[in-house]
Amino acid sequence: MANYQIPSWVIFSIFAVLASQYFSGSHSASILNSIAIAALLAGSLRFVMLIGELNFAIAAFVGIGAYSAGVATTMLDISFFLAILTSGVAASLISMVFGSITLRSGGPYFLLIGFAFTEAMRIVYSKTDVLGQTSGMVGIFPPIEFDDWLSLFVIIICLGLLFLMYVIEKSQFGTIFKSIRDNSDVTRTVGINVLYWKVVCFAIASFCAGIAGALQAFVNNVISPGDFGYLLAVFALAYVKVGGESSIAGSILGAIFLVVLSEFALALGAGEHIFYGAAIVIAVLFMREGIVGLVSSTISWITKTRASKEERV
Amino acid sequence: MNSEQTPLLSGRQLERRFGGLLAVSELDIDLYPGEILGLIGPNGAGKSTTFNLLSGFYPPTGGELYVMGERCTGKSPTKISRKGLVRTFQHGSLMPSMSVRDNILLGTMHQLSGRRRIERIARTEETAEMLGLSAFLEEVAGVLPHGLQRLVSIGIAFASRPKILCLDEPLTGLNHTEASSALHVFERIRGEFGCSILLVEHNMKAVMKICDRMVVLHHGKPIAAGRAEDIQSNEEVISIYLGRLDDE
Amino acid sequence: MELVFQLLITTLQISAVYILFSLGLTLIFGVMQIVNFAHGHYFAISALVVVYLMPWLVEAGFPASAAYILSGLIGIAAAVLVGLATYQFGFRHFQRDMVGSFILSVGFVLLFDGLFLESFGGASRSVPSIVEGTVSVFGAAITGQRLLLCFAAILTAFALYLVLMKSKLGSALRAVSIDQEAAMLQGVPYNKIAFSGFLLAAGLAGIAGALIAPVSIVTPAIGADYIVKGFIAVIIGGLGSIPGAVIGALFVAFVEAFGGYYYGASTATLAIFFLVIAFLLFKPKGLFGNG
Amino acid sequence: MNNKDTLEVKNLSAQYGLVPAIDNISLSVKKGSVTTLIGANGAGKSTVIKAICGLVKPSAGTVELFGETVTGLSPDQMVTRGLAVVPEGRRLFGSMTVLENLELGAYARNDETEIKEDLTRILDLFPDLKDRLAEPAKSFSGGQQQMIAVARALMSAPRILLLDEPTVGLSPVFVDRIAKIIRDISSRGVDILLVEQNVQVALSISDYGYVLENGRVSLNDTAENLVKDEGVQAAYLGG
Repeated sequence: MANYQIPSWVIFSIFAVLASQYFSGSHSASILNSIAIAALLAGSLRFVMLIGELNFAIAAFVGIGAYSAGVATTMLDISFFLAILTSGVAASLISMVFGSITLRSGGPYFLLIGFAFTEAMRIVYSKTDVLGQTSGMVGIFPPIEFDDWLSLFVIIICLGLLFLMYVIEKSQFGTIFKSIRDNSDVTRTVGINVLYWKVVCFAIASFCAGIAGALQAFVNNVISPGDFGYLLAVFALAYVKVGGESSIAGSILGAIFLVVLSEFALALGAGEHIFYGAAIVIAVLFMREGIVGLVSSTISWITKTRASKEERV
Repeated sequence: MNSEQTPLLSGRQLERRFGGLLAVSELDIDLYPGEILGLIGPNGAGKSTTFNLLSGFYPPTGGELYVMGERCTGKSPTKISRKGLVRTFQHGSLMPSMSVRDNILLGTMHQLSGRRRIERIARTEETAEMLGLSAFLEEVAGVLPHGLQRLVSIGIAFASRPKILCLDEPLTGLNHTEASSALHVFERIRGEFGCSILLVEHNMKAVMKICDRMVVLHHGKPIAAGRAEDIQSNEEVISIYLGRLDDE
Repeated sequence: MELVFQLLITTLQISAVYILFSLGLTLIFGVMQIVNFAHGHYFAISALVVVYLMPWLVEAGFPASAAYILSGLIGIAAAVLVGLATYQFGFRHFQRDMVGSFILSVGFVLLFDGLFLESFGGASRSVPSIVEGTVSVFGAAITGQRLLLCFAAILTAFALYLVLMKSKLGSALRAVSIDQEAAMLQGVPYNKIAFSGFLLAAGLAGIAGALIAPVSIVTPAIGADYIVKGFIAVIIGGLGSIPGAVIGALFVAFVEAFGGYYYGASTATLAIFFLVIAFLLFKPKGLFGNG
Repeated sequence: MNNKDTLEVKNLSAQYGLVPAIDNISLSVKKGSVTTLIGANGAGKSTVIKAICGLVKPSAGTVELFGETVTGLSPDQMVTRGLAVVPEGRRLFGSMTVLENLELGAYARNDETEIKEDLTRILDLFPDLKDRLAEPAKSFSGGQQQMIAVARALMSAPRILLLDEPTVGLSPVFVDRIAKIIRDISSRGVDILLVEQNVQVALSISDYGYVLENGRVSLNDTAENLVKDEGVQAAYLGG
């Protein structure tokens, strides 16, 4: 049976929760929130990589989620939890329509259209009156009772969704997704509807992206079209590549590493763009397996040298 | 033989054009229950195109296709596979980065959808056992030796327990022992599961040995059909295989 | 009628620039099988050099046209140089790897975004006019400057098309994008050709940037708009197809000029996007795409 | 070293993806001869060609061309050394015109006037193509496309020509024409290595033949002797 690595997840979650209680100052809490949301975005981007596609429309779905949360909270007075859920569902539904057209083409076509979709959605936000046009929406507050617990809540939701994606990846659905990436023709010949499952995978990832958007809206209280440009997708890609795309742990590690490092870098005065750009270029050119790959090759190197030492002795 | 039975798979006057090129035409083909049918012919005779027509990867530009008695002309590969026709490919007919277990498991997914995972796993292991792959279930398929990879691709296809199994050059690159054990597996698939097999193969020794009947393609058209001994003594077949020069 | 004519001139001008852009994109996609998002920055660096260098040269006493030509040439050289750097240190190792090359190019995009912002600042700039006065063509009043640049862009696009269709390098590039191995069997040295193709594409983006600089507002982010539209043009035509890129560029420019005039620029951009989605529904691989 | 063979392959082995490798192949093409390599589908014939011309890196063994070791050179370097290939499946540049295809064949050459003369001479060999030079290659029939592929290879003015299954899928009329053209090319001083599945045709126009079975040379003899050999038919029809 599948091994879900439950102990690792539990230990990591306890650390995360403790961290949220320890770093309760507003600045460090906001870093924790950024890390959690960044990890969720990376997980979502990576989830679509399971079917072999690079989803640059992710920024659009984060935006859709954030604006849904904004509309639900400031205009429709929908409750906090329901607003978050609505965001995920809205992003997911739109992604089904978008995906069932663009995933037919797949490959570079899907990638580039996703990029264009992100830009198009930005125009939609900035031209729609009720969405506040270019100045965006303000006053997206979580309920007052959540003031002290927001960080904890964000962390729990993000970890929960990451775990959900992990479980799906390990399940037989994950097998179907990966086989589509590996060899879609063979997958087709055993009676599996490839387009259907591609859309399912995409819709799940977009659900998570939508929720991430809603969380971001509640954390920042303000959203504007500029927050949901393609850079968001590029950052998510940086987390995935730097952390290592072979496992979901890589996405989480990449998010932690880059968000924390960029805090220091920005404090030293370097531009955010240069920092992330350099991180991606370095990761792609020099560490193809990311941090996770470095760690595991270091471990195997250590065990190997030990073994050879023992042999010599 | 079997002339009273209804065929599981039949093509009627199938035709496929690519631009100005007529790759397959006037193709009538029938596969009867429990039969192993060989599809042979020199390189470029249209065997691969025929396979793609029968499995739905190419919609025909003319003629009709029936699978399990139902009209399937122009249906997608997924739909045709769900009727019980499963094929393999000549090259790379597996998921290279996945374990052998997951490869074979994939084959059970649709056919056992809605059933419990335990059943799918049992089916996977039964299939692996039959193909002699039990010891390799946890290996990554793409790094196995070529011969084992061939067996894995047959395993994926057979795990869905098709009524019709279409194998595209399954013996290519196998050594003598591997080939003869693969032939044994084909016999078992037919004997124990009543599955009919359509075989494209250029290993003539094997084809002659295992096939009940064969159809010879040349320039996209069937030019002969019959039992091994008829085909082997057919002057036209010999001449297209060994070539002929117009009398000079 | 006058209006339609003016819009047609605009279409021609924009499309000539898009053609330079999308031909470059489709060329390196076809030859090297890479998706290069940093292509917009070859364009941007050239436009930026022009808008910063030209006013300075004019102040130093150069006549406007000489200042423009000189700064344009330096801009194009800068684009080729940046292209060379990204090829040598990056894309050379990512041929035939679409996802890898794309990710790398996105890294370059961020890096250049940041560097341009640091070195040029965020402000938008424009250049002193090169040619004074307006010309009346079929009753439509057009500034001489625009007309001249429009001609130059069309001429360059046409020249490029000729190079691709008639020259030895052009047919080698096309042959490699159809079938790399078969091209090598004819004696075409693939690595050399890929390198020249890449530099050619970067140079074209540089020319486009130099031509667009005097008639638009230039910011360090100018590359992003053009790269999206350029890729949309390429998608419509089919990745790797040369006539496809030309037709796609004409289409995008047409919608942008006419739609932009009647419904506003952002609506036109939206329309382009939704038309492409609808188009993909019927032609998943574009007009001339093949698998 | 005038008495050196045109092409000398020694102990060549190659891995080619999943497709069966070739194992320890040795063969030679003598000056002024047509040599053929025959064998059933999948015996490894195409891999031999690819390993010689540099499309596949050999894992062992050497290739010598006109006495010079050329093992592992890239295909374009082989062309400049006088070797041209008509690849399996023709591999024409379908959307380009016939003339463009032929001109690409001469890519490595710079002698413009001689290229023009060669073009005229080659078109005399293939009269079908003469009036249709401006049409895209893909609009031609299979047999005509094979003619274009041979003509394209000749445009590099090779001293040795490798043909990989030039008669595949062709009607008898075209098979016959291809056979005549190969003899014609040979008579103009170009040495030939012909890979064929069509044994009768191959042996009828060759001086010497090698039979390939499962990636190894199982027989080699003069063409005359191979025609009579029982083993050849067995290698094909599994007798």
